[in-house]
Amino acid sequence: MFDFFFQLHPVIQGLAKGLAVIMVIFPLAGACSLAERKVSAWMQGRPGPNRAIVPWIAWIPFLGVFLQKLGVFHLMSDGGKLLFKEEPVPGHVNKFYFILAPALAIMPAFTTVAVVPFGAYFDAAGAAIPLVLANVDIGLLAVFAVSSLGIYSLILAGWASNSKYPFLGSIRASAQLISYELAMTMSVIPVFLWINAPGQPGTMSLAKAVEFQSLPGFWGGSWFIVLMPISALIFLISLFAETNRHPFDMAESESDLVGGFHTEYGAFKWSLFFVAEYSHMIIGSGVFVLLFLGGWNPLPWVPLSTAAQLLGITGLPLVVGVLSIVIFLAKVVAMIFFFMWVRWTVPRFRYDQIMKLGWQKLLPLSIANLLFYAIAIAVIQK
Amino acid sequence: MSQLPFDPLLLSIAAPLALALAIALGLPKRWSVLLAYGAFAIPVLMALHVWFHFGDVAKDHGYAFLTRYSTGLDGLGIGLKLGLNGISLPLFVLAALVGLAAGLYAIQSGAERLKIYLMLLLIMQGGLMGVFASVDVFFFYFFHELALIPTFIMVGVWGGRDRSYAAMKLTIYLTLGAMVSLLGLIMLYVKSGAQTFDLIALRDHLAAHPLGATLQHNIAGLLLFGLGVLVSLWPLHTWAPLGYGAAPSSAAMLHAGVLKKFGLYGLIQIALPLLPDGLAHWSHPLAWLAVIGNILIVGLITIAQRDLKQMIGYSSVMHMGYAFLGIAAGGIIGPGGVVLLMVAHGLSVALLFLLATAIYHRTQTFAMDEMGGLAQKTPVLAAFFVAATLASIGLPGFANFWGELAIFVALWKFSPLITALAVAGVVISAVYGLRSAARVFFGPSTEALAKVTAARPPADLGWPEKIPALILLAALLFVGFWPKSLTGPINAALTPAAAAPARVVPSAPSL
Amino acid sequence: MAQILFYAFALFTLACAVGVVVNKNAVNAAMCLLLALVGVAGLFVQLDAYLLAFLLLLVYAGAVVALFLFIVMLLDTKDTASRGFRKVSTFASVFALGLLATGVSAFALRGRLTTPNPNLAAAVGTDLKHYAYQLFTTYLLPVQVIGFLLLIAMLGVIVLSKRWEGLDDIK
Amino acid sequence: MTTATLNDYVLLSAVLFAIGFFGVLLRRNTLVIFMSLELMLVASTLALVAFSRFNGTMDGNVFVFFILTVAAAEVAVGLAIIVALFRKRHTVQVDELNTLKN
Amino acid sequence: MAVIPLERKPLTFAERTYLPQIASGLWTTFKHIFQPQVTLSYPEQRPAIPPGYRGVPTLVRDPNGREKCVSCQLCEFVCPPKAIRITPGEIPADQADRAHVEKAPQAFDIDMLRCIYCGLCQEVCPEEAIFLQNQYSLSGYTREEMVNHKDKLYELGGTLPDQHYKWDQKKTAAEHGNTH
Amino acid sequence: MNLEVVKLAAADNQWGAIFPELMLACLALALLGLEIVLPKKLHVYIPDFALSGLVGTLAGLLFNFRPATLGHDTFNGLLHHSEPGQVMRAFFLLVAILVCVLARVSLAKQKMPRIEFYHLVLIVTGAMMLLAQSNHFVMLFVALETVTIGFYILVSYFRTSTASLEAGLKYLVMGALSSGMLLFGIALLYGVAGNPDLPAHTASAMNFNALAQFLAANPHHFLASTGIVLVLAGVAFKIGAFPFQIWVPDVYQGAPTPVTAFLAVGSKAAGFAVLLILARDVFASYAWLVMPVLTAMAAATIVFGNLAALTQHNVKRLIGLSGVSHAGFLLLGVVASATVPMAQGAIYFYLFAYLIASFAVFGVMTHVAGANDSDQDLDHYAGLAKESPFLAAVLAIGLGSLAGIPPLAGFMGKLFIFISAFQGGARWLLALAAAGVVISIYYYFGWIKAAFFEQWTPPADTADPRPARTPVSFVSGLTLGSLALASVLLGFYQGPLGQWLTMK
Repeated sequence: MFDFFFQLHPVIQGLAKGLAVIMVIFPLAGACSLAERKVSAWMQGRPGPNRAIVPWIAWIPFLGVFLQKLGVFHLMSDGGKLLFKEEPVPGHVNKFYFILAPALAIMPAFTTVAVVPFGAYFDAAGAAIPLVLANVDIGLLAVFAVSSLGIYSLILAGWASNSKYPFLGSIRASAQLISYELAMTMSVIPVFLWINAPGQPGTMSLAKAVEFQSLPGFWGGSWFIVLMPISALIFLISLFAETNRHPFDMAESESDLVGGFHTEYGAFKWSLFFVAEYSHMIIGSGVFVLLFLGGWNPLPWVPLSTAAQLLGITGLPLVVGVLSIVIFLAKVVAMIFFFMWVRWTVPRFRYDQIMKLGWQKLLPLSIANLLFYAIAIAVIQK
Repeated sequence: MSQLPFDPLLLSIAAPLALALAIALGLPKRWSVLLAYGAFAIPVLMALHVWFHFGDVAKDHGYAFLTRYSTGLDGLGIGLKLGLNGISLPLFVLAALVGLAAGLYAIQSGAERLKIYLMLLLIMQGGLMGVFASVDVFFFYFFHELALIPTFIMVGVWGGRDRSYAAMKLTIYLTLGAMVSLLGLIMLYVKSGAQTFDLIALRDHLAAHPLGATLQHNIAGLLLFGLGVLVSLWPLHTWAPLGYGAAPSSAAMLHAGVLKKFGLYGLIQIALPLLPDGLAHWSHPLAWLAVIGNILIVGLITIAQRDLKQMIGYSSVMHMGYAFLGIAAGGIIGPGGVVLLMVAHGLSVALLFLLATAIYHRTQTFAMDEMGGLAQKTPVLAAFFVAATLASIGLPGFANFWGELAIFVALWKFSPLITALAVAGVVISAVYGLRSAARVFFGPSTEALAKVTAARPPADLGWPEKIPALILLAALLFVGFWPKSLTGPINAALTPAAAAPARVVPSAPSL
Repeated sequence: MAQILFYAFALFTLACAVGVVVNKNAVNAAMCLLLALVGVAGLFVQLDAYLLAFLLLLVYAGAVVALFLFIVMLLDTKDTASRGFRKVSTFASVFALGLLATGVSAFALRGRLTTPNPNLAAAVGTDLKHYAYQLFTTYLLPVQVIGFLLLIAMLGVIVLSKRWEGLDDIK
Repeated sequence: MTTATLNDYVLLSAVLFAIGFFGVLLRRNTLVIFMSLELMLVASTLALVAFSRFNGTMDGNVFVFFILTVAAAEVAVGLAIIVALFRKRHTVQVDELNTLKN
Repeated sequence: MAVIPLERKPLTFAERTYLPQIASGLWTTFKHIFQPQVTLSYPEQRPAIPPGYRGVPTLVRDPNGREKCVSCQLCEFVCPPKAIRITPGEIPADQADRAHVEKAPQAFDIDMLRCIYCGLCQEVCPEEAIFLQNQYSLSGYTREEMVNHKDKLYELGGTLPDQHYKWDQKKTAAEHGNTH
Repeated sequence: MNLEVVKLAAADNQWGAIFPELMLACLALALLGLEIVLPKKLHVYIPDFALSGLVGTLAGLLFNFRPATLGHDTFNGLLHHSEPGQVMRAFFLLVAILVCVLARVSLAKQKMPRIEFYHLVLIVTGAMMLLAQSNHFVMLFVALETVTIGFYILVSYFRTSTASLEAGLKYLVMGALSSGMLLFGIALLYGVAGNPDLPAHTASAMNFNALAQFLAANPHHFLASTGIVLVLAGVAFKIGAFPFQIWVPDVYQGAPTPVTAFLAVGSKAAGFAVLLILARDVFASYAWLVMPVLTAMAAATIVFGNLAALTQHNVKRLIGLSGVSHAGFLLLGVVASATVPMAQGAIYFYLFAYLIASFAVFGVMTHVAGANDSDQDLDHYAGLAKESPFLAAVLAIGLGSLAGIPPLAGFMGKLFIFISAFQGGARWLLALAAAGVVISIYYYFGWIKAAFFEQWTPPADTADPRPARTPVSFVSGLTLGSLALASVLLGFYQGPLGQWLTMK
């Protein structure tokens, strides 16, 4: 079906994949920003953006009004505005790094997408083939490694702005990122300990994690969030911190830092930071879904294959693939909703509280958790 | 062997050291002083005992009272082997006697921080006894250094004028000498192939496998240079007068009287039997150096001295010249004479230092120009000093005479010219010796002295000072009138026949 | 293809490394270091050591260089234009360059090793489990020691940077 | 996919090492000196990985783990010292750090 | 004063993890999604203006359609942000019904970019000529547009009933010999 | 990968073989634990706890001096347990004990956290012990770096003092440079020894035994030679040998005095333990390269150390530079050790003598030093003999031993080294060393002179520039006294130690 694709020159293949990523993530990030506005509106008893409409769509009955009420066109007008707005570059900044920083923010965010599987289909033999741009063994480690490079955009943006609030914001943000990386990494190790039972070739592939959540049986089919709730909790909290989301949005912290590291930015460069943040959110949610929420399996103890059998579409890989993508995306969307939900529920931490939480609570907890599961796995597999 | 239930040699080494250790660990002052009498007396008693029995005990290679103690370095051929032969015996006795005199003098001197002073002196004494009692070359060197260290400190702390500079100079020079001679000894040790520092074993080994000529020259060169510095061979002698001038009297007595003889003793005991060719190779330069440098130049410098203690120091440097001549002359008589001279000089120079300090206590000065006429007030002191001076000049009736005579006899064979020059040195020594006696004790009293004596009228030699002086003087006269008591064993040790067949050496299991 | 990639990465790495050394501005130097590390990571990938490549990014690029950048910015030290380098005479620099050239050419000429056929040697760096087994069996002791190393490093940083108060009462 | 030879890698790492070395010798800013030191370490890891790949043994690759850890610890301690020193002296230039002179 | 120490119950473990509280908070916010919206779709729906609302300051006329302001400039002096600027002018003698009023503003500008709606001008006005009424929506495309001139002010203010007719009484008094 | 193989490999980790190191590690962790658990009042006793733990470990080690693993490899060949290794273990434990004793005196004058210091000392000691027994480059590197990084922290521990921090930075830069060289050398050796196209190539190319075999089969390989030189350079830094000695005076001056002692004795000894293993066993077939390099290094080190020490007034710099010259003497022994079996024993003896003497001197230094730890001038010793004769005596004995004056232990050490050097044929080096000894007398004696001979008259107008001396407590008095006594006794009587050394 996709044979023609694989016959292309690898460079073209790579370009096509890259383009696909950009084409998907950019709008998705935009959609997230819209979702943020809508969700916050709903939670605050407001309708949210619901005005903008393209005239000829307005003529479509019902749908036009629905789309208008949903605020879809605000997204487009926002994008248009940001693209065509004047690009302010203050006179006191270090121009090179000032311009480089937003680009640096985007790069790791987009690169990580390559190793996150977003669906699966079954080949003739019944084996699940994950849909992923680059199915590398390193999987999760690659995500961590590349996303850790995102810190440079923060640092450089803050420093290049040559102004105190951005600098403070960038220092806070980067220290926070580094601090929570530890707990995050520690928290996922139990999952991979579980997956990499002795005697099998080792892997850190995310698709493998999903595969393990599709096994038959009570323990096999349960998602890792059931098996390892603490891990999931730590990962989730760290994820909030890593994406600089509320209640960890120290980087922005409007009340004390004006606008955080991007105070001096405006227009498209500013929007790039947000695209990066939202793509981090998307990918983080994706990883969380893959690791702890069963990936593309519709329900706990109901793997995709069973669902396909029930629906009678086992023989149609394309349909199964689309189904899996839909399931996966639904979960991701739910996660993103959760992000926003939390934003309007929990107040922002103080900076010292964040550091305390990261180093004194989560890190020991994740280590204890790791120890517990290491021992438990050793006992089980004895 | 001896009839004693213990090893007299070890005891004479250990007793002073043990007391020193006890003082270091905090023995009260009264006990320290009381025990110090004993600690200084024990070596003398032992030495006398050994001397009396030397003739009738069994000997191995000429060594009597042999014992060996392991210190854990048997693998290297190092062990504390004690014993005495005809050469070391007189010096052993000398060390004990001078040590006693110095010790007694120190106790009565009432020096500042007497305890520590005594401790250092005791270490010196123990080291000295060890130097002459050890048969092991390593320990021979080791004990020398042990005795040397307190000298530095005593000069530095209790010394007189320029003590800091003097101590520094003394240390550097002596360390240089010790280091070079150590290199020589190591070379000897390694190159002999015997893998031992045991002198007897080395002798046996080298008798069987003599060293090559070049090697002998090199080793002997190193030893001569190193030991030469220690014995104040001209032109590296400058530390000696300076050091003695600054040193407190007991330290000067022990060092000039006994410790300085280490170098000569080493040459006779080690270099002579082990490196005969090497020593012969260097004998002419050595002789010329000694006669021109030590005897004539230093002798003339001595005459020019105004400071009594410095003068004694220079005179001792000069007398060492005779000793070098004796070694250069070789044979039996030469070295034998040197041994005799060493004993005699040790006694006389110690006596001189003692008396010089006694004079200082009465005049508050060492400058001879400021003294005079002391003989009327202190006749006994004057008598002692004159006697000591005469002894050091080499008047017959004192031990020095026999030593110098033997050396001249041997030297005549070696080189008449040098002999002539050396004899001229005796005249020089007579000049400064007699002149100093005259200056200090006779003639009119100077104003400066008058002032001092007015403040504190000088008393004559009291018993605490008299006893050490008497011991030394008696020994001088004893040897002077009965040299045979020493020459017998010395000759026996120096004759090649001394290398008697080996006998089983009884050894104590371990220290 | 692979050859071209190698040369591209190699040249990139070297250029960035030179950038580290010659850049007067410490921030630029740090960024050059970052890029050089990315280049090395690319070379690691070509050597089939994916894990190490990503670890290099994770540890070095993600944390170490970030720390550098942090400190550079925090201290805000400006190398004045003429004083970026130690005062070295022309002679010394020529000598150093000569040394560099000699060393490298010696390596190039005399240090030639025959390249073992890479296909014969198993690509040992690819399988993650290899690393884990090695680390937890053969090299278990060094791993433990490294743990203590990290502990003392952490402790040391705390001692050196924390504001200590109330130290009077402990004796 | 390796077609570059072992020599290429060794030479590359040697040059990288040399560049780092000269950085240490020539620069005055302690921070840059430190970066150059890291370059040297990275050069060593590159050599190790290359050797490991071509020799077919794991030791080199595993060693890199240790090196990375050590380097991270070293940097942390070093920067802590530099910062503490900067607070006192307000400089990071090596030739201005001259408290210790006899 | 007696100090009563307040005994606080120590937090339970669950409380210390904050998770139950967070969960309940989440539940609260989640519930709000489904609660009816409390906002108005403004341009279409207008808020009900309560009595006593202080909107845009305006000038009013008396029921006879006469200008009440006598340009005493008290409001100009009292205005904290200095939003009011009055140019006083004589009243031409030919206006008979205002004959006793000496002055009227030639120009009366309120800069609405400055106005802070404090109401001091209304408070201070001796003539009860300036009122903050229920106008709340004021917009314009330029800065100039945001300055309300006299005619605009009167247009906004309209006429308010007046019980005093101060100047009429004054006029009557004057006509009656100016006695009190 | 087969599970059974893994189990076998894991079973080869004989933790019992490194029991002393484990003890230290646990002790170190226990210190931190105690700091958390104990009330602040009782924190005073934590150093005592560390000290008694160390003494216990040492006692245990001596009691079980010949464990079953002696002579075997453990941890899959990472460690090799040998008698010299046991001796070095005891050595490092002794060093740690003494450092802790000094630290109690020295830290009392500073407002710094205490417990962490002991923790660091314990960890560094454990790493040193492993270093001396390592048989594999990975182990060597890891242990070495643990030691080095520990020292970075320790050197800059008095962070309120600029000098300490500067010293730390200097040590850090030089240390990292040398680690880099060591590492590149290791990489080269690994690469060459594992190359399948060379004879006797080996799969475990970082193992010393395998490497030695490989080197023997390829005696003149260029890359291997380069690697060896680089590795030697890395080790030379630790011992402060000539081209890598430039950090020594500054770092010794700036570091806290106990750390200076630790550096001077512990770090140096660790370096020599490694150097002995490498030069004698591993690189034996490259003696054509190693020995000339070491010889040149030794000569330059002796000359530099002694000449540079002559002009010093700060005693810490002085003892640092004298330490450089001691490294030169020890290198002399290493050079000799290629051919003379006794040299190894001589080096160990020298190290022990150096330990005792150095710590005696450092102990006195900590008592004489004031709050400004890096400012310890010779003038501060004026009148010491009068005011505290005990300290002065210990100082004299320590310095005498360092200078190599009989009858002190230092002399015996020098003697053994000289004998073995002579047997090894290094004549000119030996002559140089003898000259060095004579020069060294000058500055050591200058120090003694300052303490003993100078009369101290306090200046009338200004305050006494000498810092207040710390009174000698019972523990430090006992320690210093026994060090001095040991220095003397070891000079007279070497006993079983001497037997062991000379039987080599």
